[in-house]
Amino acid sequence: MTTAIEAVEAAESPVDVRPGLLRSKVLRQPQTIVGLSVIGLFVVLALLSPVLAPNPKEQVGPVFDPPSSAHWLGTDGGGADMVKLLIAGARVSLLVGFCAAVVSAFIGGSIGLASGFFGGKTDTVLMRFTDYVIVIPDVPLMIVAAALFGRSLTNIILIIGVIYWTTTARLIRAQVKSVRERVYVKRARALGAGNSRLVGKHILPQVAPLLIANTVLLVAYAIFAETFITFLGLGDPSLISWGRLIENAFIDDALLNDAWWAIVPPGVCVALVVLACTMVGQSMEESLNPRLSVGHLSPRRFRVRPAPPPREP
Amino acid sequence: MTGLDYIAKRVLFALATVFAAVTLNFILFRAIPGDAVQALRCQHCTVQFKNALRQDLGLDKSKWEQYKLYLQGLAHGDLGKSVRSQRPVWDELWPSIKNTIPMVALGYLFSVLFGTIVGVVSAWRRGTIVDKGGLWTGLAFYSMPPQWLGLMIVLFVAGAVGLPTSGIKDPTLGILGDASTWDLIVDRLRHMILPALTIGLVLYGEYALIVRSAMLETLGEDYVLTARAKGLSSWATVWRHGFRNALLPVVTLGALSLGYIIGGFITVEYVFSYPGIGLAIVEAIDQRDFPILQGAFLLLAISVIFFNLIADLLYFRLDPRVRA
Amino acid sequence: MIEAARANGSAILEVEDLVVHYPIARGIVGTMQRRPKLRVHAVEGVSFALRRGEMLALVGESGCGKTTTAQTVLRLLEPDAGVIRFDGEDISGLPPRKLRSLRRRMQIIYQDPYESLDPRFRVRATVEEPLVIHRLGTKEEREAEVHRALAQAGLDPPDLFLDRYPHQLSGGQRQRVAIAASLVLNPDILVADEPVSMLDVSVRAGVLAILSELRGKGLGILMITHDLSTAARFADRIAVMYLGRIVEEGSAHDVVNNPQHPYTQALLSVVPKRDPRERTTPQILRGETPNPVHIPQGCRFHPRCPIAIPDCKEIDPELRRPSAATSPAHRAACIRV
Amino acid sequence: MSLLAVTDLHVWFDLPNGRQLHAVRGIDFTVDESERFGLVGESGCGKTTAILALMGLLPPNASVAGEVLLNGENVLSRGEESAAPHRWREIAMVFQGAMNAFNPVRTIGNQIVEPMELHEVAEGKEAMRRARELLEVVGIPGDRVTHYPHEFSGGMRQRAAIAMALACKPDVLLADEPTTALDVMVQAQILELLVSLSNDFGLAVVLVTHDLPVIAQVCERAAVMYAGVVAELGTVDRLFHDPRHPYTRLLFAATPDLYGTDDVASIPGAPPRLDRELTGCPFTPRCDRAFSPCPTITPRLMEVERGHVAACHLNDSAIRKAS
Repeated sequence: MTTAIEAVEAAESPVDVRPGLLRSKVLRQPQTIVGLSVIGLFVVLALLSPVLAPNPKEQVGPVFDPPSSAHWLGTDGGGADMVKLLIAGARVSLLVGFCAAVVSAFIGGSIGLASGFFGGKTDTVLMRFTDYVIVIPDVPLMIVAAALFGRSLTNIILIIGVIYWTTTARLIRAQVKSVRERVYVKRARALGAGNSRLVGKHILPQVAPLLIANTVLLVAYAIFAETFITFLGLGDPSLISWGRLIENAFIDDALLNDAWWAIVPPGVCVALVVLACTMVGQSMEESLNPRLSVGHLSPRRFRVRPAPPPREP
Repeated sequence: MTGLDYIAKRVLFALATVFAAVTLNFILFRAIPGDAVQALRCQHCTVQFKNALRQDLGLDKSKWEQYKLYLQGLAHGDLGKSVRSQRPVWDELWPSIKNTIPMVALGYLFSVLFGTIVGVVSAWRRGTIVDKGGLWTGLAFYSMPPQWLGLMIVLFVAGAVGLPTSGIKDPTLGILGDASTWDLIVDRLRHMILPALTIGLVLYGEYALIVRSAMLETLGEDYVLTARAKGLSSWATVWRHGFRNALLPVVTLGALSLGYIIGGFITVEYVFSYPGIGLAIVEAIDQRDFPILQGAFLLLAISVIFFNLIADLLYFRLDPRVRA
Repeated sequence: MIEAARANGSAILEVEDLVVHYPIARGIVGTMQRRPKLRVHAVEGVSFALRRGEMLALVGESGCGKTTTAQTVLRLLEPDAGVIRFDGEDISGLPPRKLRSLRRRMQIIYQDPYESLDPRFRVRATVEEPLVIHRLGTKEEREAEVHRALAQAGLDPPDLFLDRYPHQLSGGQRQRVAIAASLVLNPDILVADEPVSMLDVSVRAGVLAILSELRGKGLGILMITHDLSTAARFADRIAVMYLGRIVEEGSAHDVVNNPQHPYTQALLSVVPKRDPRERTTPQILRGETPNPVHIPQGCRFHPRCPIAIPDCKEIDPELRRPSAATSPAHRAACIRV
Repeated sequence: MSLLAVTDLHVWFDLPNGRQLHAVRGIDFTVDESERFGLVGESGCGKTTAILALMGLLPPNASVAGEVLLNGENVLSRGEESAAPHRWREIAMVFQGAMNAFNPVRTIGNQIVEPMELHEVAEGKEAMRRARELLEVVGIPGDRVTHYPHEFSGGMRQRAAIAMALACKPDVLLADEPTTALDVMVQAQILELLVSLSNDFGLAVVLVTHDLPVIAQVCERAAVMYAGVVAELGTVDRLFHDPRHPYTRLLFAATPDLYGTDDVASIPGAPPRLDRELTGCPFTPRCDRAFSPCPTITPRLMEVERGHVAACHLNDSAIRKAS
């Protein structure tokens, strides 16, 4: 019997990951390249932030000063330079995004792998548990957890990471289950190969690209979740992130001051990174799971051309 | 297995999940350092008051006793008392819920309507300008933090269309003379539109993307080729053989994304000072009024579980294969 | 039959009264209503023997239990009852740890050549893997074994193929790589589960010829197939299965040219002949094979049998020598012959 | 005039890497009323592409050339636009893997009725009555129109697919590997059904398969395809007893027969890739009788006897003499 969730998963027909697949299919797509460049740009800015924006909160001008040649994006409600704040914010937002995504991918990947590989009772127990967690609303849970457990960066990373693993677990489980049924895995098992060999040599390499694609998508979710938590005043008060810049602008009444430059840029940064991660993650998933590539219905039609001249001997 | 089995299984699962949510709720709120009373922030919160409150809330009993008391209370519909106002949580939250439901419903309707239309058309006209437009607007709204989108709407849209950006009722209404019911309804609607639009746009992005990809997947199925071979026009193929099949994943994924939607409306209500359950949560966080937070979270969790059950049952209606 | 095989001491695999059932979930409602537990009777008392240097074909339609039988014989599935004797030793209850060394001697190749090789492994790694798992030989010795196995499987010269990935091979070549990977351990028996059904017609014969050659070198081959023509042409003996039982068994020649069981006769009559002039009227059985959950009482074939008599509903026939058989090794399970 | 006449049909596919795959490279054949015609070849020989082209059911990256005359009208003259009106009314199809030919969320009856209403053959109750009749014709109880596809077994689903194909009384039925995934007994039932349909209703059947014996038993005439071209075409009797193309002969020799005693031998090598231009006879590298002109000169289909053509230089005395 299939539940609704399983029926959605059943549509997945994973493809064999063969050498060169990522290079030949994923990296050729323009949307992957654009997405990776955007992510790369922000990562570089984040890494260089101690140099580019050593003291971002320093007051450098009047409060809500409009953009000028000295301060390209003006100043915020504390008179600090917006460009510097954004660069400093990139550091924390990306840190939260990547770390929480890695935590999620690790938890989800392990549960999915164990569940799919061992099957049977292990599978039933782990998936029952996963289903409970899936249905409990994730964002409110994060907000509640953040409200209860405090406002350090580590806590926020852990809270996001520990809550967002469910879809990963389901996805990886489905993939592992299908790879496990592959003939070459069955044969290696029949030969007496141990679990570590089966997982390490045959299953993980097949699953890893999908896990990476999923992690990239998780980065987007995690950055998003950070803005929620921070917006409700639950972030680390000593740190600057994009979510915090949006909160500050709201609290400091940037709206009443018509200071669009204090509100628009942090949201644009979040949207850009989330969009970039989504594009990269989706294009990777699609090339690993090319069920969208055959369409029997297309607005374009086949063409009719003149017959080629018969080739005379 | 029969169709009855499916229903029985889904209902049991929903009940079990409610129980899990209840337990999780209890554990979370007991796992914090100190207790619910210690963190309380209010003017009359003296030490004596707090101790009395502890006794009143049963916090001096063992954890197991507390759990049993908590379950007993819930069984009688008792969500506890607000530590700040001393009123029952349900009485505190009920007005907010009444405000939230129509607003979220309006936004949801907007997103489902436009998301579905754009998703279907986008998949049907795959690769054309129409598709690209649908895909990119969908992706764009999907990528924006809801609270930020709300601020953008306040900043750039509200003024232009002359709609209120805060609260739920015009404070001047009724001062100059009795307001008619009609005026009250219009005023309510005017306050609802912008937050609903914000939620609607964020969800629109999500649904347009889900519907589009579900449709594309369906259009790759063999029976779509059969439909074309039968001579169906491309629109008839989409409508008769694509849409209903694509609804299956949409129903499930739509229900699963509810957790995210709720996260969205908490921050959106905050931006628009819309006195719904989201704003109640924000205020409870601010005042460390944990019973309210606990009650609100439980209500949200139960509503999400409920809608997932609805989705499962809808699935049962839509897909004859689970009815077998 | 089994006694005969044991007497000349050459049977490498003997199976007696093998039974394999799968339970079916009843669901919540079913359990509450105390409906009886249902089971799929996949294999219901199958006995046969395979000698060294012999190819035995298990033939039947899908759902007849032939694949379950093969997998159980290799202990990839657990039998519910029966004896599996490999080289004289009963392995039906052997714990997994002890099976490991036996697995070297029993190999299997599967139907789908596109799923049978790890897409990330080069041919060398695939063929070498069994040796690595069993920690056999030095690197040089293993390399030599890989060469030998590839050559044996007809991939000659081996150097041409060693460094290729599966996606650079044709279907026939993949299946040969799979055969090489099972030969590298020098097994005593090889189970071939529909080894050519997914290959193009023009390359099938080549793969079958390899199997045929290996049999000549003393390997016992158990071939699972639905294709009677292939079985007739390449196997030494044929056992026809229906609903979890062997209903007829004998030399390939006897079974094909002198079929006794009405099911075998029907099955043979519907195999299309190559020659358009030999248009026979096929004796088509109506309906489809009943599902193996509710097996008919008496002879399991009687509801579809053209020559059934009332007794067939009562008597579950045993395999025995039919009166019209020309060889003592030809047996059928039918009370009418 | 033949019911269906295909002349110099070509199909190309644009590949993502910019190359073109010339899948069908100029084929000709005709099919008459109530005739059973076979199209046989190995995977990748273009047989499925060719019959999809007959209905104009090609993906957008395809282009076609040539003529497909159905009842005297060129189906492909204006692409999709000219092909669509003929679908299912004059030419219907049974697809490979009937598993997926039906929409899982609609009843079988609903899907049989659909083309009838679309092409205004019948409507409402009348259409449903006809759907019941059609199911009875293919050997399924009529009351099963209300069932869903997953409630049918593989064999029954294939029968239902045939019933669906008959909905608008077509002249030509295309059957693409209709029995490939089925057991021999069920295969025999389906083939028997196809034969009786062509005998009883005058339906022309084009049977596409890789299985030579099936063609030999079911069809009157057949074309053997190799690498996108017709290697040989004639009555099945002549193809088996007097093959005039080495590929036909070797393909028969590679097919085991129940009572055959001759050696079964595979054909060495593999078919050529079709994403580049081919010169000479495409079968040359695998042929056991190739000679000097084969690698360079493309053989044309030549009539070797009445109604029997083959594309092989061995039949051309002029070329044989010259080399």
